[in-house]
Amino acid sequence: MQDGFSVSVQEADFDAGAEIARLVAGREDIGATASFIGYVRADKVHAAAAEKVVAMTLEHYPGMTEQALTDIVEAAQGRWPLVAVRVIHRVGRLEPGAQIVFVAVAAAHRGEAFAACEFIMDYLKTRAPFWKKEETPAGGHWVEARESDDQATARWAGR
Amino acid sequence: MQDGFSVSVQEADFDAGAEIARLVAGREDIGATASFIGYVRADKVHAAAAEKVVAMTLEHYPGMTEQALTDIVEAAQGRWPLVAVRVIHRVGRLEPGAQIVFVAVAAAHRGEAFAACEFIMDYLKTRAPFWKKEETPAGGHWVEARESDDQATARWAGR
Amino acid sequence: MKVKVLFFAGLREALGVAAEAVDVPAGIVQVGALRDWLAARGEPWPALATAKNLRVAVNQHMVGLDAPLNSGDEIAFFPPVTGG
Amino acid sequence: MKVKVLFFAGLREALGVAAEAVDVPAGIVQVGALRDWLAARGEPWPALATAKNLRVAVNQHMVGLDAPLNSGDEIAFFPPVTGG
Repeated sequence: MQDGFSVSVQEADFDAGAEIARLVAGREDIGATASFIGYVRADKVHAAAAEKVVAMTLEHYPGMTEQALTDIVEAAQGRWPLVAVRVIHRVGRLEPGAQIVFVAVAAAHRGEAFAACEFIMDYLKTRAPFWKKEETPAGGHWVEARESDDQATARWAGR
Repeated sequence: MQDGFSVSVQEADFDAGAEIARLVAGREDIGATASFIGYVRADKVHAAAAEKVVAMTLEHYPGMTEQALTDIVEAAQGRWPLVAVRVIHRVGRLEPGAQIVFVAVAAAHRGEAFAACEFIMDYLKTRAPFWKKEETPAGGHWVEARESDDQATARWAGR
Repeated sequence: MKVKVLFFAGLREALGVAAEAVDVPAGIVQVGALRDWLAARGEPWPALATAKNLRVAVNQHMVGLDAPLNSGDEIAFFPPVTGG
Repeated sequence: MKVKVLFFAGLREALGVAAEAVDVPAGIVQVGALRDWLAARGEPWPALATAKNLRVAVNQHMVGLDAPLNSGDEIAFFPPVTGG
């Protein structure tokens, strides 16, 4: 990928502030960064204790994940004039409150930064090979894909 | 404003990563944060040296600024179920690359975090009493408001 | 009726004043009329009437030129905002 | 024709296998036919045919069930993704 554009799949946590600062360091043509962080939720706030999420294990398809994320970032570059993009997705076992995913987009103007950041997240949700298994006191189960995520991806097709 | 929601107008710089971390600290019901940072650009990349922005001075209307930002955040809370919001706007003299504005929104799901973050920025751009004066080697001039900013605000009225 | 009038940014520079205590003549009961009365005071005040897309706030809330005036109000005139 | 077949997440658990080298009989030239042939091998393999919204990647790119097979391909079957 082009300089300034990168994706990582890793077990380690990340420092969002440092990642954003790295994207804009030494540049005077960036007017905007839009960033997203996804976190493990303990889920339904009023759920019974047995339904509370104790941890989430992220499985992925090594080899394909980086390629899929790269394809998504390049699709965003094809749509908007972007200066830099950083995507990080964690794998392994994560507890509630933990950071899962990070997307930051730097551009001259805010419109394209916001749009590209949301576009990357929407595609990541339906096209990048990651799977979540929730662990509750009652046992473990694989998270079902949400139809709303397919709809979120589909709305970009018409634009 | 409600706990978790705050706005600041200040000369001091801010640490975006620390601000986001503070929003989510100790919470297990946040699935998403969307953040925005605006920066001083040296402007048109191919401009003549005399047109390059050497610095930008941000003037504001003390007293009204905090109130206007608070009103905008409360309008966002009225539209989406948000867990926490942080808005920071700097004033004074800033050089290219400097951070000007920060908006972070925490919510259960990404859709409302992205929408509220962009909504707050769009309203801030047209409703919060800040004015930019650009300083170039050829002199200083007040930045003209962009019609595209009014359009960005107007599109929320229909939603 | 006494009010406080404020000017910001380019308008403040063009008028050469940031704030002024004004005793408004009877009969001037709206923000737009106040602007016209101020603008009629000779140079450099006509700049207030010709300002493009003039914005107004009364007591720190943006309003239209038809907003009513009350004694003790803080009225601010300024160009379209450009922060963010 | 020899290919490598991978399974992920709930499908991997249901089938009890993560990866398998397969010698595909002549006549099976599409991903969908490969799935049907694998699913016909008795328990627990029918789970592959009944999986809801089964997704397929050939050589690490998502494709439809009508995608062609070539010797040496890496074919992955998995449920809809749920990362992010």
